[in-house]
Amino acid sequence: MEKILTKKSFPQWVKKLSLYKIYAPVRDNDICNLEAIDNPESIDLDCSNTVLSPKKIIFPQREIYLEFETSDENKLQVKEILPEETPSVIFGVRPCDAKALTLTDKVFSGDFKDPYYWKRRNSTTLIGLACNIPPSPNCFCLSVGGSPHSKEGLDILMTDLGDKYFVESLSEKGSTLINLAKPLFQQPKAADKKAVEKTQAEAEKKIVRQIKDIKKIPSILENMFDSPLWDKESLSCLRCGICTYLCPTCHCFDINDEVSSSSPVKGKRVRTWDNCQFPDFTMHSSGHNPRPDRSSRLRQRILHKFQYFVELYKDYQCTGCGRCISKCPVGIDIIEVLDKVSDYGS
Amino acid sequence: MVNLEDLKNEAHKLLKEGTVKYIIGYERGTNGLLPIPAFIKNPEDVERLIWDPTCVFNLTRFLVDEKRRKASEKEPDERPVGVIVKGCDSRALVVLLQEKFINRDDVYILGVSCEEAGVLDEKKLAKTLKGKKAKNIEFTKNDNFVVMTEDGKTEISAKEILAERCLECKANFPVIYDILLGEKVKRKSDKPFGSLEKFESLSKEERWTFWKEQLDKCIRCYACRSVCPMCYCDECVADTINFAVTADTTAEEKAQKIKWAEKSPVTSENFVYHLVRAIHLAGRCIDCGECERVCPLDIPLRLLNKKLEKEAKELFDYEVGFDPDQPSLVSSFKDEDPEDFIR
Amino acid sequence: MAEEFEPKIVAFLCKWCSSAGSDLAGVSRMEYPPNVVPITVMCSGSVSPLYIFSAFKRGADGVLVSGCHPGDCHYIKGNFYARRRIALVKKLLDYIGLEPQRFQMSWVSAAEGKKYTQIIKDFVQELKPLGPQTKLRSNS
Amino acid sequence: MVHNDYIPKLAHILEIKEEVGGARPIKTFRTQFQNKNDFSFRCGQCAMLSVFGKGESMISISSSPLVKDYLQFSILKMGRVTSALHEMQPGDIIGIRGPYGNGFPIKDWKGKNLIFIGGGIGLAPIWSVLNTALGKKEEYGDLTLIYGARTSKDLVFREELEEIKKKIAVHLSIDVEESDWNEFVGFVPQNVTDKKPSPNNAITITCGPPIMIKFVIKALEDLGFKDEQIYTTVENKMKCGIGKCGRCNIGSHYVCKDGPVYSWAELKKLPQEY
Repeated sequence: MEKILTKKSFPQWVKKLSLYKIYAPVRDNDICNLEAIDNPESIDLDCSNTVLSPKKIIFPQREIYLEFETSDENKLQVKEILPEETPSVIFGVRPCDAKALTLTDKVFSGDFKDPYYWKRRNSTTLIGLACNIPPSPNCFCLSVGGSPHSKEGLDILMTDLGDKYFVESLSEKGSTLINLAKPLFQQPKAADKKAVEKTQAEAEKKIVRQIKDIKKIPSILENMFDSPLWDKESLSCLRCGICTYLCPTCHCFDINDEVSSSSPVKGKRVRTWDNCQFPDFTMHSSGHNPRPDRSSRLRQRILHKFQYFVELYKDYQCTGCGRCISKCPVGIDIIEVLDKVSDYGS
Repeated sequence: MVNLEDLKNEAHKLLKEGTVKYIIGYERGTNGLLPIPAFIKNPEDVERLIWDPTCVFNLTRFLVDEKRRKASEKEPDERPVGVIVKGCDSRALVVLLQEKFINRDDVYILGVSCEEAGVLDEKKLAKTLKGKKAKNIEFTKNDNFVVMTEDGKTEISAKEILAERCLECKANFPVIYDILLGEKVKRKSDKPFGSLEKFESLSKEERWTFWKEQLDKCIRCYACRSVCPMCYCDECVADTINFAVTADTTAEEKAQKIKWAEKSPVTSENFVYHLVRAIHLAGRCIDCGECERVCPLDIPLRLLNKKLEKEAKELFDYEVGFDPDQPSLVSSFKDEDPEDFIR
Repeated sequence: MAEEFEPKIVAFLCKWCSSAGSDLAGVSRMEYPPNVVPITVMCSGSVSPLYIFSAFKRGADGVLVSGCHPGDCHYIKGNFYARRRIALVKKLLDYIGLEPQRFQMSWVSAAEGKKYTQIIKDFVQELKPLGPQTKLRSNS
Repeated sequence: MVHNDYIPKLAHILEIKEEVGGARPIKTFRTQFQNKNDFSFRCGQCAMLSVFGKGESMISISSSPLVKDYLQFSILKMGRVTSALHEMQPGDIIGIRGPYGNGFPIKDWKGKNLIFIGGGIGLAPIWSVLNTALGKKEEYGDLTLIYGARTSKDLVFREELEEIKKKIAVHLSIDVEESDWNEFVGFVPQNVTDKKPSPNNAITITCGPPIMIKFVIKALEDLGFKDEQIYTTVENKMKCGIGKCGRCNIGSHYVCKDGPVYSWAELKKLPQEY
């Protein structure tokens, strides 16, 4: 289904979706965040990349697994806590972030389907916004199989055509949302479709950053485990968690018990994000650490994304959103690192 | 402004003569104007060095890494490491020396004076340029910056794009150095704690609302801690694991490690982390502003540290980062310290 | 009618003076509100700010740090260090918007059982109108 | 209802036996599920044990799948969770989820001579497969156990070992000389070299500290064992047990899912990240 929605009507559409919980980009001074909103007017679709991707909604930083408590008869009881299936809509999803969810989908599927992830995933509709202008100077989606108007993982793709949006439904979930406000939408004219094509072609040209020889990288990496490159590239790494926490594809987590009373015991078991750049991530309780230094941790990040994930799921675990580059406090640039990897291979 | 060629020459000489084992400086990176830390070993590589108002990092942070690396080496190179420091960075170094974390002999200080300028606030600059990209930035004598963009040169007043901390800087020149480049001139700052005024004038509930909103954003990436030269503890109370585990550490010792803050990024845990960090930096933070710069969620962390800097000054007449021989704020006292709050 | 709010106070008492002072209040059968969870520490100077934040996180409505009078510290200077540190913590908590009444410091000697009971009475009275401390309290 | 792998089943501790005392104590726990036991596992698999309020820890199952009355774990006191387990009493409740991991490919070992080589607590995963082989002795060739620890007091399953000695060849060792010790003195790899097990139609299963494994493999290679004949187990820090939390990987292998059992031929190809 292809439709036209004027920008003026956009807030009315959002209002029609009152049965859904709405998330959208919201401006907070100099940055943009993805937030739950009540007022459609607060949505800012001109935002650059939100600091955190929709990952934070589907795979929240903190998820309660279960609660445990000692009953009056001194009996320990464990209660499973599953998230409520709140029908939700996320507006302004960038194509790279939608693609990223198709990658985390793979991780949370398989022999063990993750009920927490899927409850949230299945109840969420993703409304994408094509990037006519790269939302970050470090965008490189074209290098990793994406594009500024990719439809992968989206339920609807909106393309900004000046005073209106070209709205394309890509799934049943998407069509449902359009049908809830049918009168607001018009049939597109041939000129609109032309305009979309033109915008898309121009958008691709505006993406300046790219990884050279991406196709060769997985096989080159196979022989680079002991390369001195990792030492060199990680010299300034601060061991913070920005690159991984902001990454829309990174999915590593920790499980801990949070106790409100230790005797009798009462508390919650929670999952929180964790990341491979923290030194305690792999440390055994004996103190032995298989990845003891910055260089082995940078190597893990690169190899996981461009070798291991490719081996396991036949795709790069990177969608080119550029967040890790833009926000790295010391300017570690994954494109640069990968370019040096290709040089290494030649 | 300090002449870059002079800096390169000094660096070249130090490396050539083998006075230092390497030099920590700034070089151009690939993410816009943000430089990257440069670790220069070969004299010819000094050509990579840059010096301009984009050089925001506090490079003394890397002396902490150096110390750890050296401790793990069997036959370490005993020569000092050269490090380029601005005024604020030099005060960080003073604190590290004061706390005897770094030995004076282990570091060769190449001081560069910001003179009347300082470093840029990337976000302020982006706002002023409205989407245009800066290619080059220079400071001119009349308190302006000349910014080159694709549209040519624009002159912008320093106040508009200087980092907030530079506008409140106490000494724009290094207070400790082996070589000093540039002149010891000070930028006029009439209000050293100006940025606090707005928040101090809020009511208690407004302050709470403000801080709750800010700290609730925290995702505990610990970039603030990681970038801070003063956050050199082997184990941080925010971590729930023992890092100082050896073969002799008993299971009990490991099991009894207290979880002061959970990993969950919720109000109570985020506050424990940030309050502890603030108080641990009281009398130690020299306001290099790095924690605030690196915060991906734009939490104004500087306002926490600046507040305690102000209280240290007002309550105890304590100023941080000028004298490596002065006892630290919380390991000293005066008989006349205020006690009107005590019952 | 709703029951009156009874604040919970965590009191860090130094072993040599304040804790002895509270014992004196106890053995002398002086009456004072039962709202205190006393924690004896070796010295007021050994009270880490972390303990204070942690007490608030664990649900304290008020926190008291009490040590020997200046000059009487068993370790000579511990309470002077405490005085500085607590002053900073007090300023910080006030700055982030916690009610300043919730965090107090006192000097109580081993002989001042009476003073101790008065401090607790006053503290409880000041905390009651504020209601439960929820700002820094953990929800889990 | 959705199946939720993260929710442990509750189990009672039936019996606790102190195997080793001192600074590195080991206890053996026999547990039984509160509800119906539909927990079926293979030798060499692990389970995630919960002490509620402390957390979870991945522990190898030391009883044989042939035993249906209880699940057994032998646990070295090491960190937060294992210390809590050591404080527990019979009747206390823990959580168990799993089983996790690949287990030993014992089906492929039928008719072969099995040589078990263990060090310290490393006997725990071996115990499961050793007892399974003992239970179906007719299906395998000769069984041999080479086992050692720092001192005679650090040997686990001492009483059971005496029983087993009556059925198969058992070669014990301790690191340093002790009075009234009649068996081998020296490290486990030295004992292997000393006993010269034959590689003919044999499979070896080695578990123990990483340094021991390294030298045992070297000793076996010297004796003519091929990489495919040598099996061992690997451990890494684990949280989820199902290959999602991302920390136990060695290359693209998740030890919790694809391990912990590897033949030396397989392990050799993986990076040294354990």
